[in-house]
Amino acid sequence: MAVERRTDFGPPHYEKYLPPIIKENYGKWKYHEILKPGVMVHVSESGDKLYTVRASSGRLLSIDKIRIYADLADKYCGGYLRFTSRHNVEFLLTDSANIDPLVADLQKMGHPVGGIGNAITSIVHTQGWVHCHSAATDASGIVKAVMDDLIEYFDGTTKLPGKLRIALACCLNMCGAVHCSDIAILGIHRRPPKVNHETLKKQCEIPNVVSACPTAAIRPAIVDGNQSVEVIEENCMFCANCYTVCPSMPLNDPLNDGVSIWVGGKVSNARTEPMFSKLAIPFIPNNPPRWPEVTDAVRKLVELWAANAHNHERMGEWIQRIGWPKFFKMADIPFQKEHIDDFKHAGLTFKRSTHLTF
Amino acid sequence: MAVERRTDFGPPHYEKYLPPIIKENYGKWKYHEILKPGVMVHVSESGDKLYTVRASSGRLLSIDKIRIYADLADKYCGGYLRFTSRHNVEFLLTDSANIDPLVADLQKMGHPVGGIGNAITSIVHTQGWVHCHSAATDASGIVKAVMDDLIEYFDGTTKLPGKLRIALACCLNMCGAVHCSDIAILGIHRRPPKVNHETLKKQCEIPNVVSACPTAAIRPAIVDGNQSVEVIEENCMFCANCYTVCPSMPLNDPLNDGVSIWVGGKVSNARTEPMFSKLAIPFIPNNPPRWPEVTDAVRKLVELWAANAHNHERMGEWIQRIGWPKFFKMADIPFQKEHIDDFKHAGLTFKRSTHLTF
Amino acid sequence: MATFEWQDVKIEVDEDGFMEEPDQWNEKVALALASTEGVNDLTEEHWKLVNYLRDYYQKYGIAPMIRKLCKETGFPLKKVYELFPSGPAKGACKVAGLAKPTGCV
Amino acid sequence: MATFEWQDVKIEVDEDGFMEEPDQWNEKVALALASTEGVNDLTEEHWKLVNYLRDYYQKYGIAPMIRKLCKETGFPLKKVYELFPSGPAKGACKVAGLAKPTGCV
Amino acid sequence: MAETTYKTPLLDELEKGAWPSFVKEIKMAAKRSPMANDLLGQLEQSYQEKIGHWKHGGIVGVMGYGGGVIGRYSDLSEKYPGVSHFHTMRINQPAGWFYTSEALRSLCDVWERHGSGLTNMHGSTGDIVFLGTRTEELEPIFEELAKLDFDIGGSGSDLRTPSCCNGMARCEWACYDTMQACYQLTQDFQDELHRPAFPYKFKFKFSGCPNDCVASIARSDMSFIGTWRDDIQMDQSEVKKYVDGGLDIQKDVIDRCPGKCMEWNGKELSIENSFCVKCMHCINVMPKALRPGKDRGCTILIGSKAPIVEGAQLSSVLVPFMKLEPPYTEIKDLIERIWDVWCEEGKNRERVGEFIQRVGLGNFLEAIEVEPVPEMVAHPRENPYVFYEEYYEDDDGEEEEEA
Amino acid sequence: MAETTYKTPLLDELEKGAWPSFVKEIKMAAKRSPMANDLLGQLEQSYQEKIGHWKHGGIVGVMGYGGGVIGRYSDLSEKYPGVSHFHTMRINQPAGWFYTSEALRSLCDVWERHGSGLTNMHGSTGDIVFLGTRTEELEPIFEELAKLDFDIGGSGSDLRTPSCCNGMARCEWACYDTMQACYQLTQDFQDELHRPAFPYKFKFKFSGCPNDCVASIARSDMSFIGTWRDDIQMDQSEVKKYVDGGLDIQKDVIDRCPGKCMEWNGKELSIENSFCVKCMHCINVMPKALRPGKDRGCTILIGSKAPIVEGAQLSSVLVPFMKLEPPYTEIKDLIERIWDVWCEEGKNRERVGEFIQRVGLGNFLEAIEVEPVPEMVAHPRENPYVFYEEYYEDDDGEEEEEA
Ligand code: SRM
Ligand code: SRM
Ligand code: SRM
Ligand code: SRM
Ligand code: SF4
Ligand code: SF4
Ligand code: SF4
Ligand code: SF4
Ligand code: SF4
Ligand code: SF4
Ligand code: SF4
Ligand code: SF4
Repeated sequence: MAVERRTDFGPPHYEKYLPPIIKENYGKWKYHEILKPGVMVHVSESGDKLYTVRASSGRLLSIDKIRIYADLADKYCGGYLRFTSRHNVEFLLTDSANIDPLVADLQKMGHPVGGIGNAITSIVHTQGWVHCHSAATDASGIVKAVMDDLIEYFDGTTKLPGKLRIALACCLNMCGAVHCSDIAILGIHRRPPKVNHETLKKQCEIPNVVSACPTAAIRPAIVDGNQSVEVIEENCMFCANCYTVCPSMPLNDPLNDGVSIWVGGKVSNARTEPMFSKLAIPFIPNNPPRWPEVTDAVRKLVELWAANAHNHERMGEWIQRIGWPKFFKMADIPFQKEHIDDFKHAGLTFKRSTHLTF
Repeated sequence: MAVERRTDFGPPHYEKYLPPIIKENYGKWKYHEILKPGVMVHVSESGDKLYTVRASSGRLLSIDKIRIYADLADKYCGGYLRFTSRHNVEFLLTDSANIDPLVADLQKMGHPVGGIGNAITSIVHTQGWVHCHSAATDASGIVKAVMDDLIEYFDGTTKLPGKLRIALACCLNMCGAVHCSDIAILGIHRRPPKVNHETLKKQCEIPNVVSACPTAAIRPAIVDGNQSVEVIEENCMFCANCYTVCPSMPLNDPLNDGVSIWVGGKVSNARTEPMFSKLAIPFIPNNPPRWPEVTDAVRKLVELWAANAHNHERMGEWIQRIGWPKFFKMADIPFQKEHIDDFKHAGLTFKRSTHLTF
Repeated sequence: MATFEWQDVKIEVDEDGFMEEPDQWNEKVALALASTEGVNDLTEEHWKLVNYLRDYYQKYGIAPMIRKLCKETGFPLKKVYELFPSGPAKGACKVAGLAKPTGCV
Repeated sequence: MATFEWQDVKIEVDEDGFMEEPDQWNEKVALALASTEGVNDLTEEHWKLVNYLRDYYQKYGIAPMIRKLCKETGFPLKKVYELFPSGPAKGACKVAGLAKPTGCV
Repeated sequence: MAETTYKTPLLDELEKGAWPSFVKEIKMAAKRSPMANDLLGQLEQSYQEKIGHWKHGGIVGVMGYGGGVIGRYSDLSEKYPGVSHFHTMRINQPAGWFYTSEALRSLCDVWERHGSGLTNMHGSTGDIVFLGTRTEELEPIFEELAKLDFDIGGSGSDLRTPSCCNGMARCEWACYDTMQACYQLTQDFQDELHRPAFPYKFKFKFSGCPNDCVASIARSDMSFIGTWRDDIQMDQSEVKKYVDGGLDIQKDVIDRCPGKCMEWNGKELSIENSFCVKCMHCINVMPKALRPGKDRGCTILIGSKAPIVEGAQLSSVLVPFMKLEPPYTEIKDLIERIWDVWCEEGKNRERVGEFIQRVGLGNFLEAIEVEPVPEMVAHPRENPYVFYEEYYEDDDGEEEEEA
Repeated sequence: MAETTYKTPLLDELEKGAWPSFVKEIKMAAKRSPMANDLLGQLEQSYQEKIGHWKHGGIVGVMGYGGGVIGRYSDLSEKYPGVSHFHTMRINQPAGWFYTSEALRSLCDVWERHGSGLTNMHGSTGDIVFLGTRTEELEPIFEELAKLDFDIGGSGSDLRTPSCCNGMARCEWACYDTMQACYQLTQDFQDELHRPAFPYKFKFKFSGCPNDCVASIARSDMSFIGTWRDDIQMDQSEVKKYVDGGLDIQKDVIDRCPGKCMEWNGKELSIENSFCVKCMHCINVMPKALRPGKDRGCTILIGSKAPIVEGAQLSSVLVPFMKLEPPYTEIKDLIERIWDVWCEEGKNRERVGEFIQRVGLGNFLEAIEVEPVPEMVAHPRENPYVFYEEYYEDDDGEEEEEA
């Protein structure tokens, strides 16, 4: 019998959580200014000023830490705070005198303040080995290692020509925005699924398994008397979508999993239209706990862009301006077969003009 | 038994046909200037000058006319002439005094001089009802009607902002460059093939017929005891490729054949990369002998472009600058379902940003 | 893998309570599994749903999409949740002895 | 459609001389058709080609691509043109009683 | 509960450095929670072995709902019993991710009682993610959350938890009320959110302007992006101040304008607004001087998604401009028509963007009763493969409707 | 020969107007040729009925060749016996379409003796098209043409008649000798041209510079487009003259430069050549002032074609820069490698561009032994569906070559 209880009431109304200054000036903000790294002020038509202090949260938070945030909010801003679409925490102040003490407290407890304006903000990322069955790499570990290395660009120590957004997804499902990021780190498998023919029929819906494969590498088959599937290995590009629908087709593999690096995506409509990220480095092996090859590669890309881009020029816009051949040369990345698209619309990525530089 | 005779000797060597001034200045031309409509001079590093007079040939030429050309060439330029990649005839003069008389002779015999520089030159076209089994419309007739109407843009009477290239193909095989023309006129069928089941197996190779269909609308079938094929009519988009490989699947149909108009293609790499033409007017019925709806539509497009384009701006570059929504509004063409791509790469033609004007 | 016992039924189930050996399904097993879903009795309506699921699965090798299930059984989705409070995927499919769904139902 | 007669052979052919009723093909017909291609005698080599074409056509419903034909018969293309001066498509296929090729051979 | 103290030399490396350490967080939670402690152990093993230790899938939930909980079991449950069950609950965040300290504390209290004490603030879709609990805790958690007015979010083939930028709450550029729209549509579609009945997941994301701060164009099946139809509001004296302050207005603003519609004569900025594509760039650079126009609304786009199966997509324009205001009737009607068509014709695990590519945008528009407009395409078709839908029959010469 | 005089009211309409009239041409020929006369009759009927009257296909030719003649039969041969056979012959034009009056006359004489007297000067591929003759005339025509040194062109699945722009003969921008290259490769591949043995047609077109006056990038399986690697040659005084003469150099040249690499300081033009994409625009506008650099060669592109079957394609970069000079060994080797792979693996009626898309450009490059370079792509892949070709096996940990 269905338990009779309250359902479908939805999320709490946001108004309950808005500080008075926001309620009063809702929809009446006039402009904003960045005061210093991680600190900005929004000025209302009424003249009211709302100060925001943004700090990295790290995203994976214990309740202990959340309670500390709550305490800070109580101490400095009437208990009001929010999180951003990129997992930073923001304290909403009305008294500018509280800014510096709050920043100091945050920094002391290891939560750097920054990420506003032309900066590198937190990495949007996913679960990795912490929670997901699909992960070809860890998420939190790489993010931590990369951001430790790039902290100067988050906290404003080193200036940048524009915004640079990094994202990480631990598998091709891309639970995040890696397909449209200035720099994307993507976990990848590199060997075909190992089919467990004994359990497959019991655990999986064969027609769904077959249709899950983007490259039609799977067909139904009887193996050792079991209804199962077979994988045409040369058609498999290791996307793991078969595994998503069928536990009997695992791809995780410590020897062959790793990450690839992508560049030049963006989401905003500012200046250029949104763009997908493109493959820069096809493969780097997993090297926990600090993935030094990955942090190196990312830093090099950041530095290259920072040194060469015009003002407000995102990674992809810069590369568009100089052209991919120059990018590969400057980044000292060998151009390989893997860089050339060979999926459905591949032909549309070929260079169909003589517009070349030498 | 094989007849023993001379084969595989290839085309005659071009040198035989080059006027002395060209032989002497081969590869040494320095610059050119357009002297007046249809007349230009090329100046060599040596100071030599080669005058070119270009006239429309009409392409479909009787030997009588060719002999007249030969006579003119003898009369004015030592017997040297050439044809261009767009079917115009060019007389190659060294004596500038001969230009005007030659132009006068050409004009008198109904071969207008022009097509050089920012002009509309001859229409690249195909066979139509004059020679091809596939034709959904005639070629020469429309070309004649359209160029009669646009003559002012060929002979220099009316100036244009840039080059404008028109092409016509009488069926989707596109024996020409209609897929990359500023304005393209394309013959189209609009009903599925009528399969002749009795002859099909005898005349056609069924596997080839099936694989000829771009939209997989054809499958093998036994019809009235005959090995044949069946057409899934809602998957057929009337391309006639089945007919190309199989006489038993005719599509020609006086009631439903006609033409479509395409705009904005280009071939040169000047400024922008080469572009495909895009659908502007999905269908105009065949209306011989002068296809007035087609000539009207083409003229309107030419005038619209001429009135609005910047210098050196090709049709497609102009539309790119103003955007397709404005183009449809200005051209007063209703935007319809047919304009939206639905073939393989369709998704890539959708507007994937908020870059819109209102 | 765990063993699940209910009355005289004894079957192997996974962590989610889905059968490890769907071949062993029978009506008694269905009753047994239902008990884990807060359903103590399988009414005619329950069976209609269960049988539809089994038939469909046997025919197509997959579970039907929800929309189809509702249409073909005539039960609105609300009703399905009344019959199996944990829903068609977790509840009804489990009782029907289907493979654990991965998206559709 | 026209009627083509040679010795006691009498068949219907199209303008290009291809058989209208390929079912009626036999070795005599092949000889008859060969005569129209400037081939007066069908040698063993001619037959090798003709038979290969027929077998392939019967098996796959299409004529083989030239490259394949050369590879499988061992004849270089030059040789094929020696045997059938008007070439594999117009000459050999016609003699072999195949449908008129539209591209491949 | 007996608790092992794991040696975690690899993870310990990740306590170092300037960035907040998730390892520290787990360790903090582990002090109190054996689940968090065993997570630490298992994770260290993953770091040693370079492979995850979670089993495939898991299907658990709360009564009456078909989604919102991701089942997860360890494949080393004997060794790490604390994570034998380690389900996540997705809690529908308040629009804009605003909280009071009190609200946060009460959420923490629930999670302390019934879970690992670990969270994600927030998940990629926007939910509060409660990371790690046992099947038997799900109902109690839900009960306690309900008291706090927090409901569960989406998972599976349902409407996923919508999210939005902070919009009018703290941004001068919001062209419609993102938080209200997000809240209201979430409320109105509770059934679709909790009871999966779609062919696959469906996401809404709301951004107040083309900067798209919730990445809606890349990550939601339906993207609502604020925009305006009239002229950019300008304060010439503020423009002047930016220039005087050192802004290279020609190079950094005008030359970068995709509409190529700005001019600076040394004193005044002029904009040919009919060519402005509302990209936000000039406004972004000079927030004190320029503002979006006053006739505001949103562009609705459809279909973005991650790569699997047919390749990643960005959303594409469906409605070039619409006012997005209470009671949201027009938009709700449109959404329902879309769902009807997609649910009826969509294949299992086919996102709406893939569905549209398969059936053709033209056919899709016809089915949802939206007129085609050129704003929907980057350009008209280039191939001549047109499915003309009517032709004349020989016999009667009358036009027949086909297909 | 008994000859009907047809009433052609519709066609007569097309004798009017300023453009040369093909009807007049046919009528002129009809005075002498019953074939041309019957063409007139049949064409008038087509105009009346709005449908062509040619039968499908036809397969005729000259001995020893498999291509070069398009067979054509009327479906009204009783009514118009003159066009019962109406085959076209494709005659390989001289490179650059240069003729002497004498050469033209002798061609006309052959065609007067054996055909309709109608031609196309020229066909779209570039051939001299002899329009309309009978099967029995083919051999005699070929024999007479041979005496004049004119050979037959391509048709069917062979190398099609190559064509080229007039290049160095009359153009200051030719970056390599198009006519020589065209002539030489045509000669060297006579066998491939006359004896179809490819999966489908294959076309070469040669343009001397990126203006591409033979549309090679759109219409040839292999496009040879001249370009240069060093700096554009400039004559500053001539630039000045253009400007003084009224050229708006900023708006019409600099702002339109796709490399965004030009600057005009009021006196001098400067070009940052490392960003110049060799588009020709500035040179086109100021031919007296600017010229391509001195280190010249060509870009080789592959794969363009009309829409059928997989959709139209423009050619794509295969070799960013190559000197194209006698003895053309390097390019001939490359062509042969391409043909080998395509002939071996290509499907029936699969153009090389479609073939490359099917097997993947990366695999194709490997097969033809060409190194991938970033110039070949507009951008690297966006989807993560990478066919990594090696992986480690569990047991031995050694890298294995797959696929
Ligand atoms: C004679 C011819 C080549 C041949 O060997 O036959 C030729 C000759 C010249 N072309 Fe061309 N082009 C010729 C077909 C083409 C084509 C091919 C076509 O139209 O099918 C193109 C590509 C068209 C396209 O993009 O769709 C072509 C794109 C150009 C361009 C680039 C125009 C642009 O802005 O896109 C130039 C440069 C210019 O005119 O500024 C050019 C420039 C020239 C120059 C000025 C080159 C020179 O210095 O001699 C020649 C005379 C110009 C003129 O006609 O205005 N030629 N030219 C062809 C004459 C065709 C005709 O009878 O009208
Ligand atoms: C938790 C979360 C990642 C995170 O750490 O933040 C997540 C985690 C999973 N996602 Fe996701 N997705 C999450 C946001 C996304 C997003 C981003 C977004 O919503 O903005 C995307 C890309 C956008 C999109 O929808 O396309 C995303 C695209 C996928 C896909 C690919 C779907 C596709 O159409 O290509 C899958 C595969 C599937 O659905 O079978 C997937 C599947 C999964 C599963 C359920 C794994 C699976 O194969 O069944 C993951 C469960 C992990 C675990 O055990 O905790 N997840 N997933 C995110 C949800 C948190 C939240 O509710 O706030
Ligand atoms: C707080 C937040 C919205 C929220 O509701 O959570 C936000 C807030 C603001 N964004 Fe954003 N953006 C936020 C995520 C985004 C995203 C989404 C993302 O990164 O996943 C984007 C799209 C990124 C992309 O294109 O890949 C985004 C693209 C922008 C842009 C366009 C930047 C560009 O040049 O492409 C601007 C304009 C600017 O900064 O000049 C902008 C501007 C702003 C302003 C200045 C708007 C305002 O007046 O308040 C806010 C502070 C700026 C800052 O952080 O520099 N915001 N902004 C998000 C903060 C994320 C964080 O913690 O770092
Ligand atoms: C005569 C000519 C048109 C003209 O009036 O100029 C022509 C005429 C025919 N073409 Fe073509 N094509 C002609 C140049 C072209 C071109 C243009 C070019 O070569 O630059 C193209 C587009 C470029 C290309 O190759 O893709 C072209 C693309 C086609 C196609 C489509 C091929 C494709 O891959 O999509 C077909 C269909 C086929 O091959 O089965 C075709 C087929 C045909 C056939 C043989 C009809 C058929 O279905 O078998 C036509 C014979 C007409 C007749 O009875 O006279 N023709 N054909 C051109 C050859 C004259 C010459 O040799 O100079
Ligand atoms: S990206 Fe892949 S591995 Fe990571 S959370 Fe999403 S589904 Fe799991
Ligand atoms: S991993 Fe992807 S490509 Fe490989 S078989 Fe599975 S679904 Fe297909
Ligand atoms: S375009 Fe079509 S109809 Fe016209 S000549 Fe070519 S194949 Fe024939
Ligand atoms: S006309 Fe084209 S789409 Fe229609 S059946 Fe024939 S090949 Fe297929
Ligand atoms: S999307 Fe626009 S309105 Fe929303 S926060 Fe970002 S800049 Fe402000
Ligand atoms: S919003 Fe963008 S397009 Fe519009 S004027 Fe400003 S920079 Fe130009
Ligand atoms: S392609 Fe270049 S070299 Fe050849 S004629 Fe045209 S402009 Fe001159
Ligand atoms: S050739 Fe083109 S890209 Fe190069 S400088 Fe001139 S206009 Fe610019």
